Amino acid sequence: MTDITTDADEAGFANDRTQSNTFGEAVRSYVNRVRGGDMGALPAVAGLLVLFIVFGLANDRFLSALNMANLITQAGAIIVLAMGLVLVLLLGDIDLSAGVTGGASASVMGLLIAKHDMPWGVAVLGAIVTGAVIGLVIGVLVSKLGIPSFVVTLAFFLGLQGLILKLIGDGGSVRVDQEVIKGITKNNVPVMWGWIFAVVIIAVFALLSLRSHRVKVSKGLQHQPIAVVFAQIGAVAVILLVVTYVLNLNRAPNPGFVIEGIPYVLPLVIALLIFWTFILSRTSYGRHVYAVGGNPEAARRAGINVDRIRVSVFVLASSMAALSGVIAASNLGKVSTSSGGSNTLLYAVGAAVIGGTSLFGGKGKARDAVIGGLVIATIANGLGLLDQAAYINFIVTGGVLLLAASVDAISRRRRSASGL
Amino acid sequence: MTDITTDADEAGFANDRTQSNTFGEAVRSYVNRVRGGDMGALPAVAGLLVLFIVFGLANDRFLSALNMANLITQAGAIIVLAMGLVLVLLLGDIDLSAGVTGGASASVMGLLIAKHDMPWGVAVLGAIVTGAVIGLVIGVLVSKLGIPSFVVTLAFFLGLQGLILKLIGDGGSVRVDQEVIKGITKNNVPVMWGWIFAVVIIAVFALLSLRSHRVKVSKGLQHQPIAVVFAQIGAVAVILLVVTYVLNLNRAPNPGFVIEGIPYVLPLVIALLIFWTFILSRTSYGRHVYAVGGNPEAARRAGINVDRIRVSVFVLASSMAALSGVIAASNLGKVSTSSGGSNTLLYAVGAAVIGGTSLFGGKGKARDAVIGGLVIATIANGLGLLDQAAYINFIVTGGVLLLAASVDAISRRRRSASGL
Amino acid sequence: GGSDSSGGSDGGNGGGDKVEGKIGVILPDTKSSVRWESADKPALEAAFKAAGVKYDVQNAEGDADKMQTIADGMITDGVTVLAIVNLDSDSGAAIEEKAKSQGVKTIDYDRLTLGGSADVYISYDNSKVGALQGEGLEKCLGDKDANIVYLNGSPTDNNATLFSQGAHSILDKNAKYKKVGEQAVPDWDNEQAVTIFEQLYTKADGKIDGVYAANDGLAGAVISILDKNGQAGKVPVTGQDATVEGLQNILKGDQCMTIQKSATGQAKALAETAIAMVKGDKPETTGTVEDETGKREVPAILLDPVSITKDNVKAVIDSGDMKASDLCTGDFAQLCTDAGIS
Amino acid sequence: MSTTPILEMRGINKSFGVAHVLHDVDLTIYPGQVTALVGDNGAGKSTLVKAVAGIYPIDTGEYRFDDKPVTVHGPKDASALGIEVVYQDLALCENLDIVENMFLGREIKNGPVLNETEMESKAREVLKSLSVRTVKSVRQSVSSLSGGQRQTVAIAKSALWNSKVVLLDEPTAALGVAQTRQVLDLVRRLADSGVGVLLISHNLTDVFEVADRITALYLGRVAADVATKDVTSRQVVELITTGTSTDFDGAAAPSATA
Amino acid sequence: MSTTPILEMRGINKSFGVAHVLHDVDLTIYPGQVTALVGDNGAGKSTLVKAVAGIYPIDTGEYRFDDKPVTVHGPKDASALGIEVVYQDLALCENLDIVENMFLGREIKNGPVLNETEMESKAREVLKSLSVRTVKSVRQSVSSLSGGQRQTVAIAKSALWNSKVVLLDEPTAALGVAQTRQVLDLVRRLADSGVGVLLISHNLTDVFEVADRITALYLGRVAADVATKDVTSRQVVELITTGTSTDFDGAAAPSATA
Ligand SMILES: Nc1ncnc2c1ncn2[C@@H]1O[C@H](COP(=O)(O)OP(=O)(O)OP(=O)(O)O)[C@@H](O)[C@H]1O
Ligand SMILES: Nc1ncnc2c1ncn2[C@@H]1O[C@H](COP(=O)(O)OP(=O)(O)OP(=O)(O)O)[C@@H](O)[C@H]1O
Ligand SMILES: [Mg+2]
Ligand SMILES: [Mg+2]
Repeated sequence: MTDITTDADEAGFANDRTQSNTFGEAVRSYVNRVRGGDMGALPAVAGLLVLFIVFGLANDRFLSALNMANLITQAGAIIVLAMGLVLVLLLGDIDLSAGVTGGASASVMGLLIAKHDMPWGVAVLGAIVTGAVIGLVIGVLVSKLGIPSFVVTLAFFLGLQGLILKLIGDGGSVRVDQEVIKGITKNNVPVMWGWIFAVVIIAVFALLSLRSHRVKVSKGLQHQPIAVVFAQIGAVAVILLVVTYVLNLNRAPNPGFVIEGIPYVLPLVIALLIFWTFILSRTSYGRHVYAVGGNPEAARRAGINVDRIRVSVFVLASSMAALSGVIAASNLGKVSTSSGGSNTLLYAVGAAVIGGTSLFGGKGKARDAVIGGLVIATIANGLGLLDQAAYINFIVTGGVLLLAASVDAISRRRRSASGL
Repeated sequence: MTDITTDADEAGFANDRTQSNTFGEAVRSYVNRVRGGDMGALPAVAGLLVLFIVFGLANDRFLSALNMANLITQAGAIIVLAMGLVLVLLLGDIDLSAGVTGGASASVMGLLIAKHDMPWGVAVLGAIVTGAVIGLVIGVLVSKLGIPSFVVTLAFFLGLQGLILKLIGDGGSVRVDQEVIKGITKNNVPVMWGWIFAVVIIAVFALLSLRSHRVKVSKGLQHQPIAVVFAQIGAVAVILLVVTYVLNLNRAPNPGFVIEGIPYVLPLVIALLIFWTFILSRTSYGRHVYAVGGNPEAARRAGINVDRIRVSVFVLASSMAALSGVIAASNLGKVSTSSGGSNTLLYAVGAAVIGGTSLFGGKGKARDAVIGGLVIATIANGLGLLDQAAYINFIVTGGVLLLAASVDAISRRRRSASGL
Repeated sequence: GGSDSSGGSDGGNGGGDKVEGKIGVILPDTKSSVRWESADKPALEAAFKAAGVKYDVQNAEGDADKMQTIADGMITDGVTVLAIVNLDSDSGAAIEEKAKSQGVKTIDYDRLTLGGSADVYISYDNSKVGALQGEGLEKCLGDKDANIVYLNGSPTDNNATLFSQGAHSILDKNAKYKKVGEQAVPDWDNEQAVTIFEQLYTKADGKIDGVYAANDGLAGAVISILDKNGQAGKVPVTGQDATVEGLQNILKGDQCMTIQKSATGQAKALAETAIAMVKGDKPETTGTVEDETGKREVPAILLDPVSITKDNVKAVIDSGDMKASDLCTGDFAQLCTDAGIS
Repeated sequence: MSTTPILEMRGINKSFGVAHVLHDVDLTIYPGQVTALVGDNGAGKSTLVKAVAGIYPIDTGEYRFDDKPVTVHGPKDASALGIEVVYQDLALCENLDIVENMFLGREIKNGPVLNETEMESKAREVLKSLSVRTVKSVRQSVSSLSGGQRQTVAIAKSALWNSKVVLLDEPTAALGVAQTRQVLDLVRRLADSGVGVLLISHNLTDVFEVADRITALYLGRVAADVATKDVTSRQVVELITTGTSTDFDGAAAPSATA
Repeated sequence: MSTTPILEMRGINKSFGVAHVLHDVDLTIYPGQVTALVGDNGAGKSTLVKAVAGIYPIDTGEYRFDDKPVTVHGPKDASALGIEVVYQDLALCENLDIVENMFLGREIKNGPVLNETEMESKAREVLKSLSVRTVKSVRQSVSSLSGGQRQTVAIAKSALWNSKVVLLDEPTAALGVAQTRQVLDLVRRLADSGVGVLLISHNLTDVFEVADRITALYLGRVAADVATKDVTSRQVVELITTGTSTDFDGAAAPSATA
């Protein structure tokens, strides 16, 4: 019976291990974690890879530089919309009106430019303020009156369609001809600057990672072995450089015409991803959002103003929806009475959920929106290259969505079987 | 300090009171309960009443017998759809595909009649089987693979639209000319039979209530005073008789043509309401549905086969969706490629939620679908009489939805303030 | 599907012995009308196949974003002539601009893209459609006082607005007619149309003498309610698209007229034009149409819509747009025979 | 003391992802006896109980019931064997009332219809025997109950059925003095009627009062499995906190080395 | 004994719908003293604590803090007054880890950024002092903790801050022997440093060990409020179970009739 005590780390508190183990150990423990089902973004990324392989085999244009650039501009709007929705879903709420909020905000922007000759900055600001105000009203109705967010946002989904119709007239549309706004999806970062940005981002990432690692070591806190940190930096560097390289190729299909460089929408999405990841994981605001989503009563007892968090989340989500509306308008070159309607919202929520965000609150990350948004955009993009009848497209879209989600679900099931 | 013991009912178990108190006491305790916020269906009904008053004032045709009959046939499909969704929502799941499941099932029915000359019974059965099979597949994917129901049913929402296009693509719609099926919404119960049914239902209700009361009294269980039982019977009788009377008037606006009697869809809805109320509150199956929705882990530990419950609920909900599709087809006289699409589903879920069903599972009743469905149908019905521009309709629909929901929410808030 | 003859996407410019290049067509949706999938697509594919040209015909399913995505994909895929049925002018213009910037020629099919840069516009005259509907209703009503209800298409669809304006331009002139209700049906949704019309009917206390319904689907919804109130056949209803449903209702006497915009005819025109353009020839046009937004005259091929009533249902079958066997099912066999269709 | 155990777990291992919680654990429950399972917080007691109840699948190990090897795939299997469990985290449905919770999964029916009257009277009876005096009504929703009232409902639920083995995971943690008394009496009564009882408790006074045998877990391993009469309270505390007892007579724990 | 109470509740009434749970309850907490709140299951102890903590609004009654009347609208107000609470139902966020839970609502920041390193080391320190030996990592999610481990986290959370009043609702219910010892020591240490402590427990041995005063609730009414030294354990049991004590010296409970 004497061997039992060896297990106890009597010296320190608990069995809490903080020491850095070797790279090999870290890899083994990661493999163990994955075996145990704790896979993070792995399954969703795997789902995306499967899609890339399938579509890549089905049509060899799919993996061309031109199509990759298309994919990025096509995914932009849904990713940004889904990022806002992740916030709402983190609280366990839903925002059915996010799509049309984007449409309404974009209409405001379009009208400010077309009818009132405002500069693009003012117009975009106008759109975002419109979104924020809509979010404010929704948030107040949900948190102060306690009406379920499903009903409030369903009402706004309808009401805002009316507003859009009123703003731009039955069957009408507003042209978005402003160069900067159209440029978000149409223009590209000059090749040189693309490389510079990529290198700078890699350098900053490396610096921050190494610094944080050093602090943890010196304070004796939990940390990964240094080799893992280097591996992470390496992975980020490779991905960024490859993407930059591909997008910096000339991708114009017709000779005599040059299209090269990273579409502006990509740095925009990356900036938003970094911003929201920072907010959610490194600020107390983000922490409070998770807490309210996980257990609102516990959050309240911890002194968190639950109502204020909820209102703010709706404001932020609707502002993101407005931004998404601007990107969509940029891509379409106009805002129409049907902007943001149809299935936009369902797709965006689906993107967040496929990425790994829970509909029941408390679980989700900004990157879920990016991965899930790419999945959704890839389905439309890939199918578009295949040239099938409409009914086949519907059916295949449904089937592929299911496929992408089931990769994720099956892996998570293993985790729950192992009790995590 | 001696007065303290008087509170304790030392004789029996606990303070549990089973004795019948007087009618006055019962009324007072009801008022107390309502004050405390435990209102049951009261707020949703109040919301409905508000709508009736507003629309009644806005247009004097609104309260006419003709329009009441319109309202009933218009509400039929959404009520039946929402009833199925209540089951799904009770589990904390969602079925985005329910609307198009109805459309797909109705297409099958239409084609069985139009192309294969099947009798109406077989065709309707075919529709319901189609719904059940769809529900089975959804249920299995959700419970066995563990994919979130939002994603599975989003995929089906898309896939089934493809199926409908495929089924009825050539021609764009399938004519539903069968007299019995069209009769569900077009024909009326003969006046005499209407009265007979009403009286029989009242008698049965009275009998059952009194018998259950007697059993409770004799076993010494919790029960209401007899006067309350009589009051309930009276209320049911008055409502049924008034409705029967109004609908038995001749409501045809054009002279020389007689429309009178209860539209067949009403007894159908009432039968479904009774059926589901019975299943949910009086059978162990219903109890298990609530348990799984309230705390799936506790249900599992109690030996309930959670997966089987979940699959069965999706099967039942989709079968109800199929029935709803049949009713919609009856009302429309055809099945079109857009049947069950658009916002059908959002409206039906909204109906259930407005009626009082929770999106988080464990809370809801069949009657919620009826009350909420009436609210939704009343909005469209009342607005239709006002004949306004499209944008106004959108805005007013959203606003009125919000209004109806806030009556409910505010009253529930009071309950939560009092800690219930 | 029609992908079988598209020759694979790897063909590049090497193999084709007849025509180099490829034609892309993007249809708008599956909801506003079934013609896109059931008539245009087969007709186009047949014409392209016959000409031995590579092609790619897709449907944007009512989603402007999706149309942009498809267009991107087609251009990626080496399409040299792109024909679109825009979902609205501005998104169409964006697509055309992008295409032009990559050296792809564009055609506006069925709907003119205001402010666009299409090389040719091929369509039925849409404002004429509404006018024909108005005239048809006028004919069915005859010379008497009449209460008219307007059931327009989707408020977000510009064509619906044009149709309605066309009808009003005729009916508003007649002093005997009185408008007793007018509603737009969101998304052309037939199910909502039932409720909307039932309420207009109730509001007018059943005193309705004629119904302008923007297309056959909406007309069907209207007839369902008229039938319930014993008024079917007594109140004339207009339609559009000459669908099976509409023609059957006409044969039955429940609907007074519909508009045929022969998809096969239009598709044939598109195929000829596109093939010419792929070959580098200048397409033959019948005139020009003014694009007010773009301030230019767009070369156009304008086809004439045909008004169909009980008397000339047969013309639709004769045009090849519809098979008699599709129309004359069940109870309608007899009615077909009566109308001289076999 | 009966010689054949009613339930026996041998060499049980259980991990959650990388956390190895149970190491080669042996557990034996005899009919007619109260076996106490003691151990520090996080020792693995509840995990072991849940493994027995079929909530967690075990990684390796043998599950024997009534001297025959069995496989238990879920709570349903366990309850079919006649095993009743009171979980530490109670597992009640807050949206249901007391009666509904007590009969969940085993409702009494009249044909297809629930027999509410019968369930209500049975529930009232059992609750009465457990000294519940503050519950207003058996039709009260569980969400409005106090901590101790909930625990009582969970215990009452398990006492409703004739079972062969009853596992109680800290059943008296939230109970008042009188209620604790009743539960301890119930435990003794159950054992005396031939049921095999497993009682988890941190209260050694209670353990020494009712238990026939004590199994001590230490960091997921069995530190001792002895008859109550062979050990003192101080020794048990040592076993719990250090996994070993200096002046502990090894011979008294034959199964601990098995 | 200090003469001015740090916290005083007078004539508190609280109903849930029709259920009248607290009747004219008086509660006094003195700085530097441990006041034990005892009572049967469902007596209203937790309700009273939640009323003090601002979780439940009180229907009528006076709330005095530091000899001044105050109004407490929510937990935020209570914690601003310097009141820390360990709830019976713990109220932890299962999706967050131990450190995140302990600092929830009062995160340590470096400018706008969370100072994770500081929080982690502080949390580790406090947990160490509470004899937690089985927790694998302070970065473990709370959902994977055992019952006792969770309770320890909740207690540790309240021990992090310098507060004037600490309310502990059955803090040791799920704890092992050693951990219970640590918590009782903590309670005493807190009181000795001048904090006013309210301890709810069903374990009278613990109560008599650490409490200076005992307030007994019976069916939502105060049955007695006495100094520990003036009563015996048997008397307290009587007060809890019957609301009165036959041979109880009335003079020893001046406030019970107030
Ligand atoms: N789902 C899980 N994932 C990871 N670790 C877990 C999980 N459940 C339990 N553990 C760990 O397993 C160990 C044993 O937990 P268990 O609940 O069995 O303890 P216990 O002996 O019942 O303790 P207590 O007396 O506190 O109830 C603990 O260290 C706990 O952190
Ligand atoms: N939300 C509520 N709605 C209705 N009744 C409630 C509610 N919360 C508590 N009660 C009732 O109030 C009474 C007191 O509950 P409370 O939780 O304060 O008891 P307690 O003294 O803490 O008991 P325990 O020792 O079991 O924790 C109980 O009878 C309980 O049923
Ligand atoms: Mg435990
Ligand atoms: Mg309590």
